[in-house]
Parts: sequence; C-alpha cells; structure tokens
Amino acid sequence: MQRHDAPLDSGLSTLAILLLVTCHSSMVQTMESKAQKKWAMVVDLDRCTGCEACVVACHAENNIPTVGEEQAAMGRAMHWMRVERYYQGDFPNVRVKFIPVFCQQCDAAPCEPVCPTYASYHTAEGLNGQVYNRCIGTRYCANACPYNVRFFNFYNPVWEKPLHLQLNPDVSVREVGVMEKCTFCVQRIKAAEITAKADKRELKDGDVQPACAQSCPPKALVFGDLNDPTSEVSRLAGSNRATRLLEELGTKPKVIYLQRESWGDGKES
Amino acid sequence: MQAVYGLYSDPSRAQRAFDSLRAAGVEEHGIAVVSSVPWEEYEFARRDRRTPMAWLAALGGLLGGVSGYLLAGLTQKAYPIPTGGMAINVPWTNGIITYELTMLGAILVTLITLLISAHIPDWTPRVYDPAVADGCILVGVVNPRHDSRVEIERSLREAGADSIKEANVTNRWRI
Amino acid sequence: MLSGSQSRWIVIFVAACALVFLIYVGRADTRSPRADEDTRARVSPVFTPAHRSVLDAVRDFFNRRPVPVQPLAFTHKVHLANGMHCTDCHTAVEAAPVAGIPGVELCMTCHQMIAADKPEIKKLAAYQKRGEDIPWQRVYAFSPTVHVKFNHAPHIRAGVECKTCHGDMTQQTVAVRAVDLNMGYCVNCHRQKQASTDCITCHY
Amino acid sequence: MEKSPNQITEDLLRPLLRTSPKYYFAVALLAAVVVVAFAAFGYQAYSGLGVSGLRRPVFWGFYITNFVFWIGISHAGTLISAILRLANATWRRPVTRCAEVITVFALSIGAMFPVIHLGRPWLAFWLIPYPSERQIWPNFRSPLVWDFFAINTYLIGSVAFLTLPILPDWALVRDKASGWRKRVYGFLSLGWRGTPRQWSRLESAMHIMAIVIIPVAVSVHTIVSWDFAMAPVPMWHSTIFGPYFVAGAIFSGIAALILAMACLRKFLHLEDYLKPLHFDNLGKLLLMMSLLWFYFVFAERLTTWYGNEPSEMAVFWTTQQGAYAPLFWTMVFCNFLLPFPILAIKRLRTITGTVIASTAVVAGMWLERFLIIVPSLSHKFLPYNWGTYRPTWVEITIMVGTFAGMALLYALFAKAVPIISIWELKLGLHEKSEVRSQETEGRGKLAFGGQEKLET
Repeated sequence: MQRHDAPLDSGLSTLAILLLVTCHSSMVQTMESKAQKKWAMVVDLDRCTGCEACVVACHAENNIPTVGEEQAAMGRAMHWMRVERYYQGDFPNVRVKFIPVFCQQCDAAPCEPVCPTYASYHTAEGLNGQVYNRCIGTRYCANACPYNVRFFNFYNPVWEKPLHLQLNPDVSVREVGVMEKCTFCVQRIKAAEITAKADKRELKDGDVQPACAQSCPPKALVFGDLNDPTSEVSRLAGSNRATRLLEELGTKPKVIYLQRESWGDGKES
Repeated sequence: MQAVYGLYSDPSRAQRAFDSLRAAGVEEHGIAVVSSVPWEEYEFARRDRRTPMAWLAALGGLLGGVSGYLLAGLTQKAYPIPTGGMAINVPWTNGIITYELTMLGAILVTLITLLISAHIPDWTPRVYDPAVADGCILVGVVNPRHDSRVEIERSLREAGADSIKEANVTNRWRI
Repeated sequence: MLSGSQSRWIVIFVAACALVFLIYVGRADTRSPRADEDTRARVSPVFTPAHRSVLDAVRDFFNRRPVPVQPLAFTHKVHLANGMHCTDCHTAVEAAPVAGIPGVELCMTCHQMIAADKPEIKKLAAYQKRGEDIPWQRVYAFSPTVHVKFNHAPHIRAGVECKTCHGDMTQQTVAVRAVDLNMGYCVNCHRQKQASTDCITCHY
Repeated sequence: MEKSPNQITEDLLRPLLRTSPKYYFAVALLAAVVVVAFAAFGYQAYSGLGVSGLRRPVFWGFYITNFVFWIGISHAGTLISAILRLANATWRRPVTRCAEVITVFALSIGAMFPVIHLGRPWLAFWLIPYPSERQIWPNFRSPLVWDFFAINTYLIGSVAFLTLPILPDWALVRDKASGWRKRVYGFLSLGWRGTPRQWSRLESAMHIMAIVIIPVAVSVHTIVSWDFAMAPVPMWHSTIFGPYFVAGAIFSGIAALILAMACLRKFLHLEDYLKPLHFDNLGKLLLMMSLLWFYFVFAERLTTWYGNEPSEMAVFWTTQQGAYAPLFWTMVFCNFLLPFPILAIKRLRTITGTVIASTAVVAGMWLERFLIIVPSLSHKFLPYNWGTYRPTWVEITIMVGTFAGMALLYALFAKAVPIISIWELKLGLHEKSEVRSQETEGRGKLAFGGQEKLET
C-alpha cells in the first residue's frame, strides 16, 4: 500500500488562512449608519384596553389577508399586530393583561443575519426591512424571531370581489411563499418623507403615524423618532416604567413598553 | 505502431521480464506495463511514483481559499447593500466560505492533476490486451528497434510468459 | 435495448420538444391584457395576486412581458413636434406617484377642432360620444411580483428627465418600452445621483 | 474458503450482466413511488406550502427533519471510508464502495429538502453568488448559504471519491462485456488501462482526498447544526450542537451502511464478500457511537436542567413528560436501550442483531431530528404563541418518496457499477497470498512496503 507521507502541509495551510483573516480585518466593512431617524414605538400598557382597533387598522392599512376560519384554526392567521392576553390570579379575582405585540424592529435583530438573500435586512433608518420580492421563503427569519411576529403566506391570499377595491395601493399585495411582518407602516414614513422634502422642510414629530397608533382610541401607542430628544417617544422612553419585551435576549428592540403602574406587584389598582 | 509484449499471470515473472528487458538494453520508460491490480511491491510497478500532486493539492487549497475569501469579502464590498450599520462583511462567516472553498480547491486540483498526469481520459491507440482483465500482467515494448526485436521476444519468453503477442496498435482505442 | 440510432432520435425528439416549449413560453404575448382581465373578472369572483396560469408564471419568471396593443394609434412624435410638453397631458407627474394618462375629455379639448377628420380622431370622438374612457394599455408597468413602489414626483423634482426612463418620445409614435427598467438600471442611477439604495426605498 | 480472482470477477460482475424480472419489478415499484412524491412536490409548489402541515410557530417540520436526517445518513460513506482508508484497515475493502454510494445519494436527496421546503422553490438559485443586474449578493452571514457551499463541496468531493476507484472496475467490465455494454463502459472507463503511472496517481489522489474529505464531512454537519444553533430559539442556541450533530450523523450513517450491506448481501448473494466480520466490526463502531450519542443527549439535557432557563425548561419538559415525551422515550429506546445490549453482547452482534439495532437506530435518529426541531419551535419565548404541528399527506408522501428514491438510486447503481470494488478486493487477495509466499519462499520482490529488493 501507499506509504509515502502526505505533504498536504497543514501547518502551511493554517498559516495561510491566518494571514487571510488578518488581511481581512483590515477591510472589514461596516456601513456607517448616518441615520438621522430612529423610528420607535411606545406602548403604554396602562392605557391599552385590548380593544384590538389597532389590529383591524393594521389589516386594513397593510393589505393583510384574512385566511379563513379553517386556516386560522390551524395557526396560520396573519396579524402583524396582535394583542396577547395573559391572565393573572385565580377565579374570581382574575385580571387580564393585554400586551400588543408586533415587530419589535430590533436593532440587533436575529431575523436579519439568517436570511440567505437579504430579504430581511436592516434599513438605514434602523427598521427591519422585509423585501417581499427577494424572499424565497426559507422561513428561517420566523424561526429566529423570538417574538413570533413574522408571518408566512401559505397560500395565495384571496379577496372576494369587490373587497379588493379597498386594498391599499401604497402597499404591496404579497403572494404565496413570502414572509411578511409589521413594517412600522413604512409606506407612510416614505410618503411623509417625500412630502417633507417637497416642502423643503425636516420631518417633525407627529408627521408619521402608523395605522395602529392612529386608530388607538386611548392613545396607548405613540410613534416617533428616538433620535429626536424632543419627540414624544423620547420623552416616554425615558420613563421609569419603560421596558422592552424579552430584553434579556439582547435584541435591542425599538418598541418600548410602559409597564402597568398599578400591578405586577399584586396590589389592587 | 507496433508492439511486442508478453502476458504474465505471475507478478514475479513479470518482474523477471522487466529486468531482462532492461538487461537487453531497452530503456526503462520504453517498457510498457499494464496490470489490473497496482502491484506496488514490485519494481516494475514502481515507476513514475514521484508526483507533486500533494503539493499541487495544497496549492489548490490555497487558491480555493483565496478565491473563497475574495468571493465572500470583495464581492460584498463591490456590491454594498445598505444595512443600516450592520456588518455585511464579517470575517468569521467569510471564514466558513473560505474554508469550504479551500477544501473544494484542494479536491478539484487533486482531481485535475490526476486526470492530466494519469492521461485520463485517453482515447489514443495504446498497447493493451483484454487478458489483463483476467489478472495477467502485460510487459512489452512499443515500437522496438528492428534489430532488437528477436532479443526482446527471447527475453520475454525466457521470463516465463504465458504467451507472446505482436500487435499492431492502430485501432482507435476501446470504444 | 435501444440501438444507437434509436436513442439518437429520442434525444433529438426531446430536444425539439424542449425548444418548442421554450419558444412557446418565450414568444411575446400579443393578447391584450385588458381583455384577459375582463374574462378573468367574469370567471373569478375573487381577487388574488396569483398568476393566471402556470404559463403566465413561467413567463413572469423569464421576464417576458406582454406587448401592449393600444386602442388608438396615438403619436407622441406629432404632439411633441407641435410644441407640446409631456406635462400637458401627463399632468400629475410633478406631484404624484403616477404620471397620469389623459382622459378622453382632455384629448377632445383640442381635437374638437384640430384634425377632427382623421380616422383615429374620429375613433377618439366616438369614445367621447359613448361616454367611455379610452382603454389605454400600460407600457411601463412593473410586474406585481417585483413589489416596486415607484413615485414619479421625487424623480421629476430631482431633475431626472422623462427621456431617461422613457426614451426619446419625439421619435416614438405609440409609446414603446424603449428602456428596460430592470433593477440594475434603477440602482445604477441611484448610485450616480447619490440617492438612497436602501432596498426599502422602493420595495415595500 | 478463498475465492480466486476470476471467481471474484464473475461473482461481482454478475449483477451488471444479468438482470432478473424481479429487479425490473422492484425498480418499477420504487420509481412509481418516486414519481408520486415528485407529483406531491409539484402539487405543493403549485398550491403553496399550505398543503403541508406547517403553521405558525412551527415553520420547519418534516422537510427540515428529513434534510438533517439524510445529510446525517450521508456521513456513513465517505467519512467512514476515508477514515478506514487512511487507517489502512484491510477489512474495509468490500465495504468502502457501498458506503461511499450512500454518501452521494443521501447527500443529493438531503440537499433537495431545503429546496422542497422553500416557499418559492423556483428562486432557490438566488443562493448562488453570481453577478446579476440586481447588484445584490447572497448574505454570507446566513447559515443557509454556508450550507449551500458546504454541501456542494462535500457532494463534489464525494462524487470524485466514489468515482475514481470505479474507473478500473469499469475498465474490467469493458473487457468482460460485449455489445452495447462494451461501448458504454468503454466510454465510462475513460480509457483506463492500468499502467503503473495510472495506479500510482490514483493511489495518491485517493490518499489526498481521504485527508481532505474528513474535515469537509465534519464541517458539513457542523454547519447543518448551525442552522439551528445560530437562531436564538430555546434548546437550539447551544454550543454542543456541532459535535452533537456530527456524532449523530456518523451514528445514523453507520446504521444505514449496515442496513444497505445487509440488503446487498441478501439480494446480490454476496455472502462470501460481506461477511459476519464486517457486520461485527461495524457493529462495534455503532456501539461506540451509540454511547457517544447517549453522552451528548445526557450532557445537553443536564446542562439545560441546571441552567433552568424558563423558555428552555418549557421545551425540556414537553419532551420529557409533555406532548413529545412518547417520541423522546421511543428515541432513547431506539438509539440506546435497544442497540446497546445487542451490540455489546458478542453473541448478539450477529448480522441479524446488527440489522435489528441499525433499523432501530435509523428510526431513532430520525426521531431525534424531529425532536430537535419541532418541540423547540412550538415552545418559543412567548407562551401566547405556543403551537403544535402535524404533518399532512404531502409531507409524508415526499418523505416516503425519498426513501424509495434512495433505494431506487442504490438499485440502479448496483446495476451499473460493481458494488464491491473488484480491483481492491483482488489486491487484498494478492497481499494475503504474498505474505504467505514471502514466508515460504522469499522470492524476487520488494519487501512489503520496503525500499530494497531482496534479490535481483
């Protein structure tokens, strides 16, 4: 049998690889974000009544299809915005805690690096972009998302005519096989930006309102720019009630929840 | 092309034929040997053992690694996608691509080196005998000098050949 | 077993089938999409972003788009030669996402008098008489599957000329797709003009 | 009883030259199942993934289970064969080729699943980095892109590793066959003759490839494990996953190899070649891997339990005593409790014994992959979104189709290629007889592996 040495010199290869990595670190490139905006949402849990007006508004604004009873029962319902209910206490002293949950627009989003095609990526303004046309439907982002706020089009969505006439022309109608999620109503952000630019002025606080915030009767949802220290969002984010969902995972979410002041400690409100 | 060869069922006889051919003045590289098994312990099969294949494989690995590095690193730099401050060109993950392409480079270069240096595929006329498939070893001379022919045949026979054949290697090789 | 010649014929046959299929798929679709939509509207009580057929999906995949057939042989060349501007008819282009296609009333403000005896203008007048609008076909539409939201106004404001994307209209009669507006075309221009190349600028 | 070289040639070429009607029937049957599976995939691609049982939050189910399973099976061949080749284990000779074939086919089948499970499978080519007018590249940070590179490297390497030593055997078929076979194999053997130069180059190439392919195989399954470990999902985000998956892959791979060998031995009447010795040796390997597997499972559970992280504990308990507990304990039974005694007791480590153990292990390892994926996904961080998963007929059909496809490919391969490397077997025979003759005669030849001639 063959007895000669294998001169595939592992030492040499290791050296070469080390050299490459060293060279590489000199050219590692992070695109410096000059983002003037850092869009964020504040959810005041004290104000939320769980009325789900935001859910309906979101469906209407963003062309989110309803999948029908059967599919919804399977767990394929799509609500970019949902109001999670958690129950506290024993009957009859039960209290329901509502938490509106939608895409947290994390700064260190787990959904972004796992997407093989950049369909899920970080935008210059710090949003978690979802590019439908680039999505090939690996659903990896949905698995990686700790908040379960990503939704998949298992079938082509269908609108019974003439309901299709109420589809929002500023928002894509997604087709089968792509992921979708809350965009912070990016179409509204874009429209406001274009208008502001046409008027040759800067965006000011309150120019942009996502559909959910706009429709929230008790004004539990506040949207704005976290980089603007004068904005309402910045003010509320500084509250000592401010917390973030699953903060311990290090995802740096840009949705700030204001905890209920009165409970959580078992005291009557 | 003319060839004279003997078929040997026993490798030590083939070795003897090989030795006596050399003694008869045939150059070592002029002796054709064909066998169905790599008789590596015998000298007749130990020709042409030196090959830079392993070094070439290492080189191929290096080449593959560099191309992997360029693919993962430079292309992302050439096609920058705005990622809002997130790194798009990451050494650790690029290292994985570099690693895989290093291995691929080594594999491909080994393969190519094998094909080229072992003359595969080869459809040109060569000396061959189907009896090799039955375990015979073919030892012979291609295009012998006319005057040495008799001596070659004698050497082959005396080494204990099962049969001595003269062949005209003109047919298109085996297909 | 098959003999050599038999297998050769099988290969040729399969190759020919593949070729015919590709030609069939690749051939430009000259049907009017509008007519198709009408039949579709009659057939289906629902709206869906799905392709009408597998063949349509394949065409879309290979980027083959239907060639629009316009109801009237409108000539851009003549209008522009007579000193008109794009914005005279495509009135919304400076302010809105879509440039706008003129309605029959706008055409008839001039053509009540001008060239009223030409056959095409008579067709135009007939549309007005019937109270119908002209069923113009889109020339530059994006496929819905690419999810592009294009807004004319910021582009005009940034000084992009119409002909950059629509070709030289002074030489066209019926508008044709003179420029292939693929993603690379848009991105290159955005890069040159230092406009945003963030995906979400256009795709949302 | 020792076989003569000509007997070996005849025995091993028989399947290539003679075909029974039963074979055609089996192939037709398997092909029919495969066609049905392809039709099911076509149906899914046409209608959307809704026809599968996937749902929120379990976005990965049977398809990824099968993906990991088949990639795991693929570690049977090339890896084991390369290790045995490098270690110069002489008993490997009849085993290597049927092992390497498993790699090539299982890998091809496994690599299909990420495409099958895509929402838009026709766009899978976007994982290839090619300059397009869109000016956008795949995201090299995504484990799926690493998968793409790793699997393709492994596939190319395995195909080369399998095919190169086939050339001399195809040349043999060329010389032995007649008619159309002679021409086909004449072409396939690429003009192989068997000159010393060709033999030595082949040996060198196989040696180098064996060295290169082992780290590739390890990297492939490590990267498959990273598909999970890179996502912050309870019980996925674990450093142990790399070695855990590699060990599991080799474990299931050896089991698959034993099953394949048992089938070959029975259907191709190779009793004289695939001997109880081979099953015994592989059985020992399987025993070792079973222990290693148990160690990994134990370590994973123990650290989870001590960590006591609420979201991880939710997954932990659902597999220990919740909805997935029956599957979990079946897995432990199949992978450890059943095979351990069978393989540990020498009297039970027979061909039948190893086949029973291997069958259990293959089933158990499939369950393991399912249990890694589904319970974690169905119990992520926010309990409001906990869910469940049940496969549909489409997923089951496609899965059955891949098993049939594996059998079909294997059957077709065994018809086209001598499934046991003839020249390597003959070489082993000669080495044995030479050692013998050297002892008795010490005739004019080189000492085994030495550099000097004993006699000139």
